[in-house]
Amino acid sequence: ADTVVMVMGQTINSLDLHRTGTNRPSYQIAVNAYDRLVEFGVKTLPDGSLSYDYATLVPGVAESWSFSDDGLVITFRLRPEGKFQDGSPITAQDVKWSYDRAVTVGGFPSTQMRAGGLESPEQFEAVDDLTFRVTLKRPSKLSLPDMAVPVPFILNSRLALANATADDPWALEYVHKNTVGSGPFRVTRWEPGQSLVYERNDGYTSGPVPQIARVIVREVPSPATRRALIERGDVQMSFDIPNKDAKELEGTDGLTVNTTPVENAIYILGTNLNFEPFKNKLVRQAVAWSVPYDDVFQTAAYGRGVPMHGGKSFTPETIEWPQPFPYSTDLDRAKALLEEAGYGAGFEVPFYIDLSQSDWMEPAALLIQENLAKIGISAPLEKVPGANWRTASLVEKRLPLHLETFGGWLNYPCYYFYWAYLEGNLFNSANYRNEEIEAMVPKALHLPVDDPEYIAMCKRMIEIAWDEVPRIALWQPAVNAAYRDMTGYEYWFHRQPTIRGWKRA
Amino acid sequence: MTALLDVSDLRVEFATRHGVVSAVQDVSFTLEKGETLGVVGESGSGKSVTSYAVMRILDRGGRIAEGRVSYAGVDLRAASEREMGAIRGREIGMIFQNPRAALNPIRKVGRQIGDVLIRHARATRQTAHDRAVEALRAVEIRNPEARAHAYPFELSGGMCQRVVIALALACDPRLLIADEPTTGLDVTTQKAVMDLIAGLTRARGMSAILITHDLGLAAAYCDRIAVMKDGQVVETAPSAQVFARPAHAYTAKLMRATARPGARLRDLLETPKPEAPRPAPGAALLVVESLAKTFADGVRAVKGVSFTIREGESLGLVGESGCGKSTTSSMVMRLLDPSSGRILLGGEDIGTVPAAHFPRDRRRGAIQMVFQDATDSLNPRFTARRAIADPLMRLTALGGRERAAKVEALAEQVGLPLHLLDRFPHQLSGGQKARVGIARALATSPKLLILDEPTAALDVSIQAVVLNLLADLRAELGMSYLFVSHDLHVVRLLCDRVMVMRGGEIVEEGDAETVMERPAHPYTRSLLDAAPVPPALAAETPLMETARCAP
Amino acid sequence: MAESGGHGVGGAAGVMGGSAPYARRGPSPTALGRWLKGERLGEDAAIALAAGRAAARARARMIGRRVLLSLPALVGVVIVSFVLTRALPGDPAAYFAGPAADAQSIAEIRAQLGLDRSLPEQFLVYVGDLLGGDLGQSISTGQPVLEELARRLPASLELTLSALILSTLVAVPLGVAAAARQGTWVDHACRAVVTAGVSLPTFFTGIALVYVFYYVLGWAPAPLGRLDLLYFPPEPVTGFYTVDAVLAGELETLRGALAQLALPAVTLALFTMAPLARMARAAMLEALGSDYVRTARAAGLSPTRVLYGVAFSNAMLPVVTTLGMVFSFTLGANVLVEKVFAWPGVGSYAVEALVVSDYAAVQGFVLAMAVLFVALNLLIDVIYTLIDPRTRQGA
Amino acid sequence: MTAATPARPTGLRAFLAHGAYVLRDNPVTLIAFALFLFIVFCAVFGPLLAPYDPLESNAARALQPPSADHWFGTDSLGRDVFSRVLVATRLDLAISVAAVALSFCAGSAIGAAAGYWGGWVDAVTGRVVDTIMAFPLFVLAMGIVAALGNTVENIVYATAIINLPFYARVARAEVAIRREAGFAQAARLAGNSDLRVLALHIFPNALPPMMVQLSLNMGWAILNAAGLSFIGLGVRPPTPEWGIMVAEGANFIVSGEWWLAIFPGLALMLAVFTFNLLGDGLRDLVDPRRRT
Ligand SMILES: Nc1ncnc2c1ncn2[C@@H]1O[C@H](COP(=O)(O)OP(=O)(O)OP(=O)(O)O)[C@@H](O)[C@H]1O
Ligand SMILES: Nc1ncnc2c1ncn2[C@@H]1O[C@H](COP(=O)(O)OP(=O)(O)OP(=O)(O)O)[C@@H](O)[C@H]1O
Ligand SMILES: [Mg+2]
Ligand SMILES: [Mg+2]
Ligand code: NI
Repeated sequence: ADTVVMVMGQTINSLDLHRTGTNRPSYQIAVNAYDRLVEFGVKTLPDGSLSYDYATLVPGVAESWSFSDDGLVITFRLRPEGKFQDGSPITAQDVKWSYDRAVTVGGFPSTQMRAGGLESPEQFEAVDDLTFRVTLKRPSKLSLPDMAVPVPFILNSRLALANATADDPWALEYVHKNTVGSGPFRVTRWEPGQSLVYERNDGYTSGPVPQIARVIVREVPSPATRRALIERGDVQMSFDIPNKDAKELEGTDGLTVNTTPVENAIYILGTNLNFEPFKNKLVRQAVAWSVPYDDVFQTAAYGRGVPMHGGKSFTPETIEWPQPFPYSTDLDRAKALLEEAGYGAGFEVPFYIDLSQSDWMEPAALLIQENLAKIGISAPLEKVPGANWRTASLVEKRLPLHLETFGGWLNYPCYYFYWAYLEGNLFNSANYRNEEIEAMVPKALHLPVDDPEYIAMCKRMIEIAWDEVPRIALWQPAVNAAYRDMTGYEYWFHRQPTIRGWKRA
Repeated sequence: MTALLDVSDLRVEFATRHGVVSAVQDVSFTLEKGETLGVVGESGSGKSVTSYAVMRILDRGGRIAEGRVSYAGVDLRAASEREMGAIRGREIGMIFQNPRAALNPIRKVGRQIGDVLIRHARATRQTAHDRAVEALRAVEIRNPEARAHAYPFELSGGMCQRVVIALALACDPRLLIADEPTTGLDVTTQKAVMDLIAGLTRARGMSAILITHDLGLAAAYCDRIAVMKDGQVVETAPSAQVFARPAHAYTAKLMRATARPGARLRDLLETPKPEAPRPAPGAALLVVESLAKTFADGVRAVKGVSFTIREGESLGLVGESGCGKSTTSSMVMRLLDPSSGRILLGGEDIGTVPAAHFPRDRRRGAIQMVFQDATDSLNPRFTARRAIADPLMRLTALGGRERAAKVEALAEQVGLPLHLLDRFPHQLSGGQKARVGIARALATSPKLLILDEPTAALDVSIQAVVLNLLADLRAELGMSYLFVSHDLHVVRLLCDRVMVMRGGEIVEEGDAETVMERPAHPYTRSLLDAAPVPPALAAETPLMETARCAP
Repeated sequence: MAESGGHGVGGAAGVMGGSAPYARRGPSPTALGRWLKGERLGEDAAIALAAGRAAARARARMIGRRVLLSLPALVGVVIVSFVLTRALPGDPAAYFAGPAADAQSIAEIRAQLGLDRSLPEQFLVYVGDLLGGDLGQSISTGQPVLEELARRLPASLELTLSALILSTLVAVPLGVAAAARQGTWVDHACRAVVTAGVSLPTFFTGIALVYVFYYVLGWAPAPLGRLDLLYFPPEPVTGFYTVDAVLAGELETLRGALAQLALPAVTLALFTMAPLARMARAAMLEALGSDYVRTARAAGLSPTRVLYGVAFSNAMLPVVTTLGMVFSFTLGANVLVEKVFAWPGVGSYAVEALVVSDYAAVQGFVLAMAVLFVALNLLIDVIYTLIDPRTRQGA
Repeated sequence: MTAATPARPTGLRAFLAHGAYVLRDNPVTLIAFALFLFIVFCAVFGPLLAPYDPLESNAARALQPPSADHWFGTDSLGRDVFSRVLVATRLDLAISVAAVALSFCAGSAIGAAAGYWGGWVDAVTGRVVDTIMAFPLFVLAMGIVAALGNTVENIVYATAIINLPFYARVARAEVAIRREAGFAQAARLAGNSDLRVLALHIFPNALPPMMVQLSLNMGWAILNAAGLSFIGLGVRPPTPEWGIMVAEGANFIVSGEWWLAIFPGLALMLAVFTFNLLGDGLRDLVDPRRRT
């Protein structure tokens, strides 16, 4: 009994996060089979469950690190005993190759690296076998945390290069199917669409050797089947279960249900400013006042997560993010606002949701649709298939009224605003533009959190977001996991199962 | 001496959607050892049902409601299914109409015979094949060893019938029941098969029941004849006696209606009528010159035939199945495009108009046709009225009311009661359907009527009426006929001239009487020889000794 | 009861349609026509035809002709699937660029996937690859499509085949029983039962079965694909776990595989019973009403022999045809069942691929199914010629 | 056959009498027709009879088991399942009827032409039909709906396209065997052009066997729409439709909310069942030979 069987609904489509087309569920390979220079710590939440700790960074492959006085150079000292899974030592050359790879392959990995100011290979330098140096263009509070996200994982460069070709200098093909890391687990079997097996790396050097020897991941597309499996005890862990199951399974004998709100994430109702009526702030506010928040939270989220409505004042007191928006359900007020905006007769707007997220989007949309109808806005529902959703909502940003979600890996309000409120940025699906925010965010991004100017700017940004409401917060989602006969489940911001701390009871 | 088969007061009932109907009632007859009994009667008179009842192989829903059937003293009604199984095939063999369909299509014929031999312990698995070949040899199949390995579809109809006979006789039954064994076979084949059956039964001292609606056949091969009508046996008597002195009016009617040498069209009818005058032939109406048809798959169905039909003339076209009669008539009809040759109608070459365009041609109405199978030629979804009106609608300019009147006039002309006009084909009898078909053909007042075996599917009494009707119509309307048939007696009744066709060529042509009496071509002679000749009726000529009659 | 004869057969193929005139031409129409018209073959020609050599040659020709005839359909499939996938909404480049990708990285990916070229160009490239035996690479699973299909196809085939075997074992006797007792309650009950089976959406049946037999009763193993975790897949020979387990002599694994197979196979079997039973009934009725059955009865063959030896063997011919249709239909339709039972087959693969506009995967899947369909029909044709001598006369 | 029964009923009366006969003849057909009438009744009057607004949600009464108030319980948004099932009848019936009507018209036209003219018409249509058949049909439907967007019309089109080959095949076969039939020849002699012979004489006679296909496909069309819903490509919410209700409800079975899937499932099954059984009855009804 040192094996855990886990079920999940999605497919792992690559073992290499850097590869083009690698999907989200595959990030767990980078988390479990690889290490980073530094990692986030783990803390115990008030309810006794475990969560990653954004505030602490602990050694990973690096045993220590230091900043230059101007904050532009970070020097890492690698563990001298550090070994890859094949037994070869971890060197600064490996780290540099890995970082070079992350910023060069393009796509998401490079974008994420850029967020921390890590943009080109010239910034990385292997000083000697155990010393690695990163030079930044400007100091930023994002840089170090960005090295702890799944992207800059450290690969065994010799092994990778041995399998590289002229066409494929980064060995994308090889790493796609093989793990060449130093992480606590190695992937010993992978059948895409079916299963994946992790075996413990007994020679793990970047931290304590895990307690469990094997984790078998089974992909089970049907949520009903997944629920039956965990309920009957045929598997130990069901990861990312629907809110409804989480609510109902809670209290089942022998079963632990863990629900943790996802930091820096909100489910929102987006009102696209390309759509004429939504150009008017009053209309957006009217929509915000018309959403049946409580019903939505109870019905679509089954009360899992944190409500994001009913804030007392339109002026934020803290820069905590996310915090409840100052709206609640008030149809009279909504109607009045519409009158004022000159849309007393109402209008029609198509309401888009994503087919692959219909578990929460559909009930939420239906309830919102019902209330919108009450203030004269008719919003026929359109379901967009998964492949089209990204393009339509985020790339082309052409959905007039829609549901969206965004959660920043780096837990700062400014980081959220950067992605979601700056014109042209990916998650600004509402095509929102506000000069003040445009000016503040780039500055705020790199300021330390305790800087008074930073606090003032963040408060102002939040205030604008509340007043202008291009994105109407519905609630803060939670990630649910149900497990039995095991302990050590940790919540992580990347919403992937992080198995190194798991223990069989 | 007790009879081999004794059937008394037999009644067979069928459970149908209209409730229980009795198909056969009060049927009694006996059959002595070595005797051949003919059962004749029109379609639906219960001939088959009676024989099935004897074998206890009635269809689902049928049961013997009353009566006694005893075979060699065994009560077949009381016999268990097991006992019947032993009797069927071993004691009583049976032959059916349509030999090809009567054989299991996916089993080699030798094996099928072997199955029966094994079933009745006449052979073991090892000897089955050899015994089957013997059985095939007994029915005079050439090269029986090879034939045993053939599937039914690889054999001709005549050969299939021989196989069926071999199957029925394989276990040396004492009684053979043959249910219309030659229907659907060519005259020449028919004769060969009948001679074979007669020879075998005689040689083996078997009794036989021959079911047929061909009186000539029955007279030629049977000792006694039972005449059936509406599920009852109306008369049983020795063959000669039946013909000489039919006791029952129905028998007389049947005899009379059978086409035979020496009889004239009117003789076939119950109530004599003056003979219809044959119009004197006029100018050439249809001239066919070296007409040939080669089908896409290379079959040369018609190899260049030429003939002329004059106005008011009736030309007969006879020949065996597959000789190209229908192909020729289809081309003349302009339903089929000839490969070469000319078809001149009233001097105009209609052969050049593609068949696909001919329906819209002004001359379409001038050539019409009466089809072989009246049932098949009527649209099942059209009432009789609509069927007759169809050509009027398409080819004439008549208005609705005139058309309705014309339809009724046509119906009257062909003797179709008006109340039948609103029936669908399946609600009409065979004769009535034939009348609908004729009325339809007459609707456009054609100059040339092609009759493709119009009476082949009809009972003799109806055939007699229809033939007379056709003769009357010709006299009345002065049409020309191209009459296609393989029944020489019928052709002689209706036609002025006859052409004999063989393998796509015309081998003999001439005046009907001349060809019949003094055939020039050996093939014509063999055709004539093969046709069973019913004895002349008492009223006409003294009873002829039926030479071919089995002892 | 009003179902018999040819027309019944025409409609009776059920979901799968009629007597398959397109798929199966059997003997050449004119030859058959002539045979139906009662034309006899020359005696010596008949003997020659019976000879095995000629028959074999005719069969080879027939197969050759069928292969040629199916080529246009395959070409059609290639074109239509290409057009259809391109018509799918959504931009795979944007989708696969992943979260937080900007316009530039999307463009990079587009170029990488070759999607920046014009459609005709893309098509030529696709056809070129295809001729070289390359089905491309699935972007969603990151595996070569060919490899993936090769791995998943046996799973689908194993499921479909077992379902069909099961279904045939139940449906054909039901159909025969219904025909033998035509018009009685047995007949109507058979009809009601098989119709009920085909009336339920497969995914619903599947989930209901899982609920009852796994969740409530605990008789069935967890619906986790082809084999419980306790077992390791047997040495792949055929790719069918059951067969491979037998070959490897691992009876435990065989039991495991069978246990996993049971529920999905039953689900599919329920769905496929109706056309088979319908066809079996109609064909049986036709055979029972035929002249040759009457001959067999008159010849004294025992009722069992008549029913099974004569009528049944003839009635199986159209059933075989239906079976082929049902098979290919089921292969396409088990998409939903695979999803419910986490069955790692090609169906679930295709669905996932389709939803994310994974061109290569969808095209590869469709092509594979089309080839399978053609091969299957060919196989059925060959089986048909083997059991039906009438089709052997060739051209 | 009685020869001279006076004055047979004609036209509609005859048809009705025939219908009555067909129903009496076969209990299964009788049941099927009764069910069919019931379904049509629900489709027509369902929205009037529904006790609740099928779209009105009420979070307070979500997921209630069947009770006197809510016969079929309520769904996760608190909508009345009974009302939704009832109201869905119309849409489901419309989808299947429309899809089947479309593919029937197109398919039988293609098939009839192929069967009648043969030659290159047959070759071309045959290849087209082969191509459709060679596709895994359900996946083809998915592809079409995904490509065109999941609207009711597109579901109908997709279903029609994948059903088309069956009609084409049956029509081709049935027309081909009647092409040279006596009555077709007679019709040509009567001056009917090929098109008329095909459309007015041959095709109507090919109808009875096609009726069976028709009814089977009606059922299949509903199942197909349900399957598309299960994949997520079905009718758009919140429109009530059986397939989507079963598909969504299926996920609730394991958690004990069986009524969400069972009731729409039963409705679906009943409809498909009815359509399937209806086929033989329909065939008997349009077959004049069965009139007496
Ligand atoms: N299976 C059946 N169900 C109901 N009635 C039947 C059945 N078989 C025969 N009959 C009826 O029994 C009667 C006699 O039929 P039978 O087949 O014996 O006639 P037949 O004299 O052999 O005619 P034919 O010369 O056409 O073969 C007919 O009226 C027929 O309708
Ligand atoms: N469409 C066709 N394609 C190929 N061969 C044909 C076709 N129609 C007829 N044949 C062949 O042409 C020959 C003559 O056929 P046809 O129908 O004219 O004979 P028939 O004299 O009318 O025979 P029956 O007395 O049986 O009606 C036969 O060998 C037949 O098989
Ligand atoms: Mg008979
Ligand atoms: Mg002919
Ligand atoms: Ni019936």
